[in-house]
Amino acid sequence: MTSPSSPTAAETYLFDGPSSRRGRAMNKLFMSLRDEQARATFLADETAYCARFALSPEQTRAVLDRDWQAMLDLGGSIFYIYKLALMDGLSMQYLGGVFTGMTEADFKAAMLAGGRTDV
Amino acid sequence: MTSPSSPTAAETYLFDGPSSRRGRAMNKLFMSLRDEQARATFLADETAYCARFALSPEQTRAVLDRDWQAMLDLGGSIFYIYKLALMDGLSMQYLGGVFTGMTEADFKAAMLAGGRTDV
Amino acid sequence: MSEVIWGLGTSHVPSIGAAMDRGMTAEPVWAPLFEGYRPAREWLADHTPDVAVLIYNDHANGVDLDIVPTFGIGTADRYTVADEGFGKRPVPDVLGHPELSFHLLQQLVDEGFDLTVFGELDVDHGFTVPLSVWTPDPGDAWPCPVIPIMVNVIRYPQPTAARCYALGQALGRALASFPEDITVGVLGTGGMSHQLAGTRAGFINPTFDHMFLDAIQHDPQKLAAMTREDYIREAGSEGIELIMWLVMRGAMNAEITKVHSAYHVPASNTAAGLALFDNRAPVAAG
Amino acid sequence: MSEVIWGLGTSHVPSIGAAMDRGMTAEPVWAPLFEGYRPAREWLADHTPDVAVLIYNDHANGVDLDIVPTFGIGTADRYTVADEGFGKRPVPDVLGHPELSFHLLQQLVDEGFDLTVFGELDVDHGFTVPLSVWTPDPGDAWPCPVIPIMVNVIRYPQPTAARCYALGQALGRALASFPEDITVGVLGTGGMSHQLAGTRAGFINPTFDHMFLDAIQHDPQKLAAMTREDYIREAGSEGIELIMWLVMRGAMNAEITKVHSAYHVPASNTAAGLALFDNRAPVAAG
Ligand SMILES: [Fe+3]
Ligand SMILES: [Fe+3]
Repeated sequence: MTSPSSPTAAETYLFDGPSSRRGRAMNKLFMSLRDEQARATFLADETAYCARFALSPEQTRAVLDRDWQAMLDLGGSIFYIYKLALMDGLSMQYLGGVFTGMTEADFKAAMLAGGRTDV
Repeated sequence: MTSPSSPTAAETYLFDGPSSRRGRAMNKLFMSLRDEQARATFLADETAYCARFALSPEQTRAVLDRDWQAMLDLGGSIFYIYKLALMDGLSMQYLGGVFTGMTEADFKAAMLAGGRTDV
Repeated sequence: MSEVIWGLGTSHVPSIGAAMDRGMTAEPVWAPLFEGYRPAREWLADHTPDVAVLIYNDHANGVDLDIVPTFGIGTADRYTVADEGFGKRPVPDVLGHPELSFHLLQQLVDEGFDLTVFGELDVDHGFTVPLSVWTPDPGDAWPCPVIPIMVNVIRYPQPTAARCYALGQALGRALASFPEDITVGVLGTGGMSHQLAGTRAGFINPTFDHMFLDAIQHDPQKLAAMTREDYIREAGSEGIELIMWLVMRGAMNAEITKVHSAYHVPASNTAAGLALFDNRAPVAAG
Repeated sequence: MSEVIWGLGTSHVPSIGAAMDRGMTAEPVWAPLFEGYRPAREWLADHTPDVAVLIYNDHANGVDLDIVPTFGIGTADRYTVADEGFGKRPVPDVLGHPELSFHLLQQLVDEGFDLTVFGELDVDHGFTVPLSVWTPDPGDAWPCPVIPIMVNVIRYPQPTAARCYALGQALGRALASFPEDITVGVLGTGGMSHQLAGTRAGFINPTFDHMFLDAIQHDPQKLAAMTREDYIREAGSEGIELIMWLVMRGAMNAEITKVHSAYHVPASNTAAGLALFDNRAPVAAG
């Protein structure tokens, strides 16, 4: 429905209007995690917290399982998803490994070698 | 400091950047009054409520005394000030009377006669 | 492509909504205003579009005072009626049309309009009163989905009239490029002359208002060339809301046909105006 | 009039800030990056302006996700450092310059830029990391007041590169018309090539980045002519942040002199670039 010039593909995941609409509840949950008290509440009962933010069953499952790829597919923005990863003590390199099918160590090594110049 | 084309005068009270900066605390207080619970809290102790929103002494006095003209002079926007008037059960015609030195009845009569076409 | 079938300019005075909500429309002070609306309402009831675009301003209800967008667009499924401090108006929430919103957003940003996007938005009397002017008895739902376009008119510096007209022209092109064949109504709201604060409170300028009602049809360029200071001087500090009619007009054809217009003083502290236009050129006589 | 004395383009990678905050700048993985900054920092320390304008983007920290302004400007006295979820960076809050903000707002709105005004704003790493690149040890305060100009780069559709360049040109005119004689530094932030999500995560394009570092000085029109799809393809989905350098470049003279540039991979998942320009034309040799 949006203009044909809007590229979306598994290799890129543009965060556009339709994805922001799809992922809104989940991204709102992620954004709330900036607050320390909210993080404690979330960790005390993650399912209840997801219900409070009205996540869909698929989104709830993705969050509970830390299925980072599914979060992207369900409308998560990487900048919001990252707040959940931060809370878990995970790095952007770890996420990069997940998205590209590498270990964190391999992803880091690829970056130290000058980045993935061939994709 | 703003461009010379920004008109401000007692006959008009443009709500511009500098006035919004001056009136920010007071306008924030007025905006909070959209909420019924907030109105009850305000009415229970107006001075404390003004302190909570960090109003200046002049702004606090203007609010406590319902000095509508002073609220304008201290950076209030009419759309925000009106929320306080609404809470008091006062109309925009009442405020119009205050600003123009008329009774509410006279102001209403002037509007019914076609408005103040000569100012 | 979508096709604009009509444009409606109308004041959004809160007391017009209150008079309707309280069943006071037949009272002597209100009857002339609502009588003036009747022919427009009848025509509109026969010309319901698939979707409407409503250009309006928020009055410190839907958007926090620390954030003032010059132009905004809503992309929500549903817009909740705001509680402005005296309970919600007893009217339906507004259904949106996200697909068209996203299309307009993309086209308008591509044309260099720096819109602020609202994924969620409560709409106040600036939005619901024009809907009530259009449809007095909506029942459970307004006649069609509505997309809000928000314009800053309450904080100086407002966008220029020329910029509003240009936005309307770009809106017309963006609607025309929508891939679905749907009909669209466009509402420009606010005005007419009025001023709420200062010693000039109660100011009404019927000469200016009548000029505006004529020029919005025949000579919008003239209105677009006026500065914001011109509007404030001629129409009062809140009369500058009239720049929002130029967005509506810009989205219409060069030649349009007037269906009906009405003008009445007072609605509260305001002159109330209405102008309804068919987007087709006038049929030549004889 | 105020005078732009320099322009600084720099990445704003959060881990650059973290490396500084944790005293890791001399460690082997970080030392080359900070060595590359040194000549720029030394020159900047000798050329402190009266005020700076910093073009940046928020990363879901200062602005609620339901509101996405294409362009924003801050008008506050003070901008608080945001807590992004791991405590605030141990750097000073940012003092603003409301008088200049209001002047720029008026001029830019008059020129048809539809800014969203922020009366209050928390600033995240997109703002504070460039300040740290400029001034590694600010002590209690940054070297001068700073005005934020915000650009939406994280949600599609971003403003076009051409629109960013046009905003910069208008910013240059607006600064020149400020009635006080003050000096100004302009910072364009974000980039270089990087992508965080999807199977292309970790993408780095040094060929494009070097082209960009050269063209931002000598041929900004070429960069302004690229579509957002070009940027996303060539620089990655987050590399599109580079459009913010065009706002900085637009505010500078046609001919400018390079003081220093640096390029390093990696800083976290990102190529980090820096380019510092004196706003005076090069002195002809001999
Ligand atoms: Fe209004
Ligand atoms: Fe960034």
